[in-house]
Amino acid sequence: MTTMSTPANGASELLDLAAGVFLLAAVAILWLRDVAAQTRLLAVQGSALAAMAVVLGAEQAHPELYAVAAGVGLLRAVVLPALLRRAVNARAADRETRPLLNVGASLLTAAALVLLAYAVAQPLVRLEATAAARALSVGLSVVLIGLLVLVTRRNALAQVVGFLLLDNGITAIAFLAAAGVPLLVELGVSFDLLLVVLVLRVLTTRMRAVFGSADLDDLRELRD
Amino acid sequence: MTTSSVVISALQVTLVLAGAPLLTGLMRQVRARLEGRAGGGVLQPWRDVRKLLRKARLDPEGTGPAFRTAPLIGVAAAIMAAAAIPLAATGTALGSGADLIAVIGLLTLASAMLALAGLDTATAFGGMGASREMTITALAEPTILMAVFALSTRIGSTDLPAIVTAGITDGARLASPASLLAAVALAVVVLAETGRLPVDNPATHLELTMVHEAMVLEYSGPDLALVELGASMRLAVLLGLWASLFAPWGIATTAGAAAVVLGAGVFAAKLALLGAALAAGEVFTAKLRLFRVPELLAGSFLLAVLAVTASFFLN
Amino acid sequence: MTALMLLVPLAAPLLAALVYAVFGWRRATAHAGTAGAALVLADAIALAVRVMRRGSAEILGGWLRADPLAAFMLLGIGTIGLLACAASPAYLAAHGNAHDGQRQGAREGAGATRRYGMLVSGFLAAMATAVLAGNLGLAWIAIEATTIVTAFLVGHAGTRQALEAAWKYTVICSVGIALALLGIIVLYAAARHAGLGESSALEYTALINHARTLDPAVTRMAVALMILGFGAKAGLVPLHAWLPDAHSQAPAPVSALMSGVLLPVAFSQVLRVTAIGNAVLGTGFTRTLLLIMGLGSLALAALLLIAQRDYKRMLAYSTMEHMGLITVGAAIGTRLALAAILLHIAGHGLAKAVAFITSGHILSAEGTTRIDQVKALGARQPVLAGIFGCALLALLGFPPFSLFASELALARSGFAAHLGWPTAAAFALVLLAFAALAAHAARMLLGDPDHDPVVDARPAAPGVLGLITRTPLITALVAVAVLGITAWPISSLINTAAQTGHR
Amino acid sequence: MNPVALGLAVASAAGALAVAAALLAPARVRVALVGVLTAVLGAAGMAAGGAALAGHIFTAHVSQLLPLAGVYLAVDALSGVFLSVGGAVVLAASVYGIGYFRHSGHNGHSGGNGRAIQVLWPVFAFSLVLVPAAASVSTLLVAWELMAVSSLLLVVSEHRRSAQVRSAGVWYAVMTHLGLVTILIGLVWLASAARTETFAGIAAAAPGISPVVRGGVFVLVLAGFGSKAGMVPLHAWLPRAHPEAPSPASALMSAAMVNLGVYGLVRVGLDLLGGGSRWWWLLVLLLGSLSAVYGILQASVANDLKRLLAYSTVENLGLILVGVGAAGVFKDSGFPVLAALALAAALLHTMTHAAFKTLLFLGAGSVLHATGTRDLDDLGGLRARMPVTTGLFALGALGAAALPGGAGFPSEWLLLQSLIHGLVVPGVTVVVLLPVAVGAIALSAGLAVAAFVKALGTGFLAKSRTPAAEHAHEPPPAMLAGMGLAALACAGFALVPGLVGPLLGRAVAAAGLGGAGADQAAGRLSALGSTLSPLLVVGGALLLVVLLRVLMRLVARGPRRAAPLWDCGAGPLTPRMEYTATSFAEPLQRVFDNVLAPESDLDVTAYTESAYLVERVAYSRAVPDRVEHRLYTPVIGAVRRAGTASRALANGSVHRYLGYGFASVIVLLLVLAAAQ
Repeated sequence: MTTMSTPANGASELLDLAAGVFLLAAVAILWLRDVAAQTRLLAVQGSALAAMAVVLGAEQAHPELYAVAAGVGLLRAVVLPALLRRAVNARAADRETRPLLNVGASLLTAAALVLLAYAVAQPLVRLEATAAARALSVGLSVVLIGLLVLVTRRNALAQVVGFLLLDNGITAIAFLAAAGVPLLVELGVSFDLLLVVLVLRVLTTRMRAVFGSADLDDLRELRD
Repeated sequence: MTTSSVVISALQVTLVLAGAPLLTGLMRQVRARLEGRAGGGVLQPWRDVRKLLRKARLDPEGTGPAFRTAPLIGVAAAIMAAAAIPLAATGTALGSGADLIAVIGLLTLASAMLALAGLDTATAFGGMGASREMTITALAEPTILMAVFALSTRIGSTDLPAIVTAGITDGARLASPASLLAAVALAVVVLAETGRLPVDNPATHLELTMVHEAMVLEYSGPDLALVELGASMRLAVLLGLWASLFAPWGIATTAGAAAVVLGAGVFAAKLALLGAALAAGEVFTAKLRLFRVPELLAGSFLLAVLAVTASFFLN
Repeated sequence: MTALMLLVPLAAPLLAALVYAVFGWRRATAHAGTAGAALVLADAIALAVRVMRRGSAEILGGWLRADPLAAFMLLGIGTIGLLACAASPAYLAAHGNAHDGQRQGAREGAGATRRYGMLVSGFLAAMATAVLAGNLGLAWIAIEATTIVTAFLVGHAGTRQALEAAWKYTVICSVGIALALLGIIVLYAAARHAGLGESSALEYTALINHARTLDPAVTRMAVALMILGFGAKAGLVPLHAWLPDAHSQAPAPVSALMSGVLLPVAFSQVLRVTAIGNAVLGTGFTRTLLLIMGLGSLALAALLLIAQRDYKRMLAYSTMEHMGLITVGAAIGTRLALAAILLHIAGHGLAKAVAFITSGHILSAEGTTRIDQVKALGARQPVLAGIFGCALLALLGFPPFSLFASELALARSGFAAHLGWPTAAAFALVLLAFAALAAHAARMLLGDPDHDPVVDARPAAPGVLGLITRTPLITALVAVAVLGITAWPISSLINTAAQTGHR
Repeated sequence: MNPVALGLAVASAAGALAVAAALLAPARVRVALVGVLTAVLGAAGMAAGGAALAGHIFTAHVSQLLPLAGVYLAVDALSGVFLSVGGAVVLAASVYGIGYFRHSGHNGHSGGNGRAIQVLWPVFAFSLVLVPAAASVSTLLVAWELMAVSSLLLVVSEHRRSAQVRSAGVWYAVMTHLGLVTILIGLVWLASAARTETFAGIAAAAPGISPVVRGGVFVLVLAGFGSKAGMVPLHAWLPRAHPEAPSPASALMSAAMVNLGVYGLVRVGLDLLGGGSRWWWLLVLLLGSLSAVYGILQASVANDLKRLLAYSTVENLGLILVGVGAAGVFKDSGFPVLAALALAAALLHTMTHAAFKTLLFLGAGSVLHATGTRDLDDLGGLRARMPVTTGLFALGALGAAALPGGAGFPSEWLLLQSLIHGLVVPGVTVVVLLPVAVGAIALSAGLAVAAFVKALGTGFLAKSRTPAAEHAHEPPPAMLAGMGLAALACAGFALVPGLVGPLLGRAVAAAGLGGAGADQAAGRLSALGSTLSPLLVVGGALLLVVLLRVLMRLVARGPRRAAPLWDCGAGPLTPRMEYTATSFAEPLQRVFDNVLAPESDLDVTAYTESAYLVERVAYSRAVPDRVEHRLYTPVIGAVRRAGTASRALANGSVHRYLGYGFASVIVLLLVLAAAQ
């Protein structure tokens, strides 16, 4: 991402930094197999997202963006990771069995996905010639990485982490492309996200009670 | 249905009714002579009929109306055919009402009724005869209709008087390959329909070989007389049909009394000649195995198809 | 007055949910949900009449909007909601005790039925909001709410398989819906770039009016993602796999609601998005995408119906087949095609709801969902088999029922729009599914019970369908037959609804 | 109000009343009430058909019915033929049904007087009247499917009797739906090419449509309507469904429903598409001949009575298709007189076949009702205990064998005339195909005689082979009345077919073969040089039989005395020694064994102690439907294999399901990226 030399580029540099941290957190989650570590990285990514919102608010002089950034930061950096960490109990069984795709292959796929995201985001980037627009491909690649995690991880909680990655990516695109969706919609979306995570957590605990472990390979009885 | 046509038909019917047993007697006599035997004389069939008519009428137990009416329908069909086919003269009464297909249909109805009578007797012979007769009739049907197809295409109709008059007027047509092929095909069918050698041996009562005889095994007395009479009339009518289709000389085309009488005489002579030739032929042929008969009939069907294509391509 | 009409469909079920929350599920409150659904139906009829006479109604600054399509869908929610809630008490009575044993004691059982009542009414409210939503954002939130609400309904039985179905349902639907959200945000960006105001950037009417100014490449991406996302909730191919699992494990009234109403409601969003896509990009893009998804769903459903062993999954795949056919109709897109698919949605919703509710009764009578273990039902349970048979006849597309008329109109519109080959392929696949469904239904319903070892072993269950449980089912079937003969009551509504969405 | 409209109005009113009676009337009187009302429906339909044949034309449009399409009705002389035939068959079968359904509770199951069957009966009858009256693609398809569903439910109504009923029902449902889908696609394609849905509009726009479209539409329509008319490759459902249905229903299906396949083909092929190109009709001619021979071959070796009659339907419909095909060929090569003659022959054969097939199926129903079995090998000797049924069945068999005196003879004779005079038409293919068709008709006529002699002989004559046949009894009067009506029609067609001539002339004109040839299609056919007056032939023969009987009574001495049968001196003859249907057909089966490919297997079970001591020998022989083995079984096997293989698509793993979504998103994004 080339940086322009005008005084305002200070803000765009900050934005690029936040986007970089945002993407790296996603790649790190892909790299690690331990769910507890992954929840911490989610918190980092949530705060990077909030930072991005603040920088955008400052650059485009949208006062209410600060409130939204605070809300998003609170939800995605603090509440959701906390929910997940409490769900991960101490037993080793929930660490992470061998994922469907080994780490090396998944990292290579992640690279390919980032390139694809870059190619696909071109029309969006051409829409607004701002730094935020250029960072859009980061949001899209985090969405694709989230999908990859969802598809390849055997542990139920790892799938929830993948889902949260997917959602963080989508909210990032919302901020970068159009400085956030209307407040009411953003509120509704976040509330729904919270409820989904709560539902998945309840299901995971009940799954542990019934199946003995949160391994998704036990869920094979419903077949044709 | 003019009076002259009724007279012609009546003449033909009486001729066939009286002449048929004589024809059978003549054929048996020729065959006896050729085999060095004295033979029972030409009038022997009439003597048999008289003897049988004097016997008491018996109903085999368990048989129903089908058994009793079959002989009657056999004779009735033969009489109707005799009244329709232009044997002595072309102006027959039924000529307009019944064409070639109807006549053959009547004769098939007669053989079907006989098969039903055979089945009605509830004996193994009756069933066996009926089953074989029906198989042969079913396989002979295509040949007859293809022959009819060959004869009637150029004239444009299947009416018997029309076909015969066409035969009489231009004699050359009779020698055409189409006509010859049709003649041979129909000859085979006549043998099959009337149960003569090589399809079926009329003289035998050997269980495994008989077809027509097996169906009529249970008949006795007057019924047997009727059956024999029907069979011989059927033979006479079919030979007459063959003769008038392929050797129509001498058949009266006008309604004049002299021409009709002459026609009748010529018809009787032709019938006697054909009968004798058939009998002579039978002395030298043996009966075909039952499941080789379909090949014979398939061969005749092929000849009939060749007749059709010949009649279409060559003229 | 219109404000009231638009709010009642949301408020009535929520009120019923509140009643369950406070008083729990007792004999007195058992039919609160039915009352809520009846209110929704009454309001829907009034709303439909008003919309027909005075056009679309809008309140709360465009957040809630009732156009003919919305009124039609609300009618569906009302009728099938009424049908499902009326059947719930009988279902819970028959199944409540059967499954309590596996979970901890009666207290938990009472809690479960109370939660069942609340969630079903909440489900109706969420679907009503989704239909009446004026803008894409609110529609998305409402549809995500339906997923959350039904997650526990699918897991209501508490068995291992119900839990597995709930997990798969929640994960797959949420992923699908997240893709739709991505599409909405991209469209929002394009709209904002085109100069629409923050509040009106997600409203259907505003988007269609300003269609010319939206950037085509961005809108193509947004529309594709939204069709894929909402298609997942409508049971269409790429993310369809939750459908058979959820329907086979959920309680019968809930699967009736899901098949009869939830899928068409999600599909109504696909219709709205296609309308926007056509306004901006022309018909080519959406037609190919919908054709691929429609024919894909049809093919998959037909293939998986052939060797099917579970009759609830069989009904679920039959739903997928009909949704595939409806998607092909949407791909054709002419006015006749849209009218046909709306009639098809009405007919299929009612018939499938009756089929699922009777399958619930069959499960409680026979104790198994396997097709080969249900033998000679026609001889042993004549009434139950009769209703189930009639519902299947309707689903197979036989005349007196409306599905035949709509499939016929679909075929005519397909060929008229020069889409001969895809329509022919679609009907060939419908034939394959017909053959499979007919064979399975015959194996279940026909035959003689006297000399079947499997059947004799099972205790002779009493006549399951009492008078009160079977009258709503029979009236629903008669309604589908009346729709098939005259379609008088809703034909004008269908035609105007089709008017708005067509090319 | 023109008579056709009046007829149809009365028919629909009677139908509605019958359905109401079936639902509301008490069980005791329900069967009689529904039977009478449906008979009124049939009579009204017949009257409407007759009026249409007499020249009245009727059209109507009801837009409120059938959503998104509207109902168009139109009755001209061509639909008049099928309306009157359908109505007559409904009349006879309903009268018969009153007796059949009241007593039809075989061994304890609730028989035909159940409310469901009584509702379906008038609905099926009404759909038979509705199909010929339809005048738009949608109305025809709705009436077609209404006929399909009501007949399907009637076929499976006796599902408690045996497992075959269920498999027959599934076969019937799937084959009928296959037919519907082909007709639907064909006609809707035609309607979209003609940009209108009504038949009148399509007929007007047909010349403008490109030959490729017309060819494609014709092939689809031929497949759809051909499958309903039992054309050979698509006939497999007919010998399975007809025997399993209750007898009045199989009479309706065999004598009225299959004709509507021919009606569809004539209406779309000759009337709407205006004849089209010659290869269409040569194809119909060829498939018709194939059906005729194959159908009657299977009938001659079948030993289930109703299966024999079902295959005979395949044969007769094959003959009708030969007539229609010949008409198309002659019309295309510019011989209107011959075309009119061929189509008149086909329509006459439709009428005569309806008459004798109704009589035969009702007769078979009485046998089933009396003995509880349809297998000819277990029957025999019914003549003694069921004389009236045997006599009526004999009349029907005579008609089916197409011998003089039978109803089938005049129409088959007319068909042969039209083919024989067809050699005048130039063109090599015609010259080759016409003799093949004549050969096929001739062989099928011969085999028909053998098949029906077998049916009548082994089934009704001789002695009873099983106790069931022993205790047979005459059916109730209502059933005899139904069969009497059908017998009346058979006798009428056998003696005076000429009366129907002018009516057929008008029907042929309505089918687009107008002009000079139309009025000569009368029975007397003087213009073409071949005349047939069945009255003369049959009357003469009967007269002679009576004369001979009187003569014999005069000549004979003493009364007829019973005498024992000739048993070669071996001991009393038992019924087990009789020829059964299987043994009767054995020579035919041996002659045609490479066509029929009978399957026979012999398994010998030896004692466990020693392989040389045989404990039990089991021999079984069956004549399967060859077309079914070669064409249908592989297809069904492939579909079943595909079904089991596709199960892997839903193997229960969440990752696989999410993988579908992930892969489709990737593909979508790639497509979008490439699209810029």
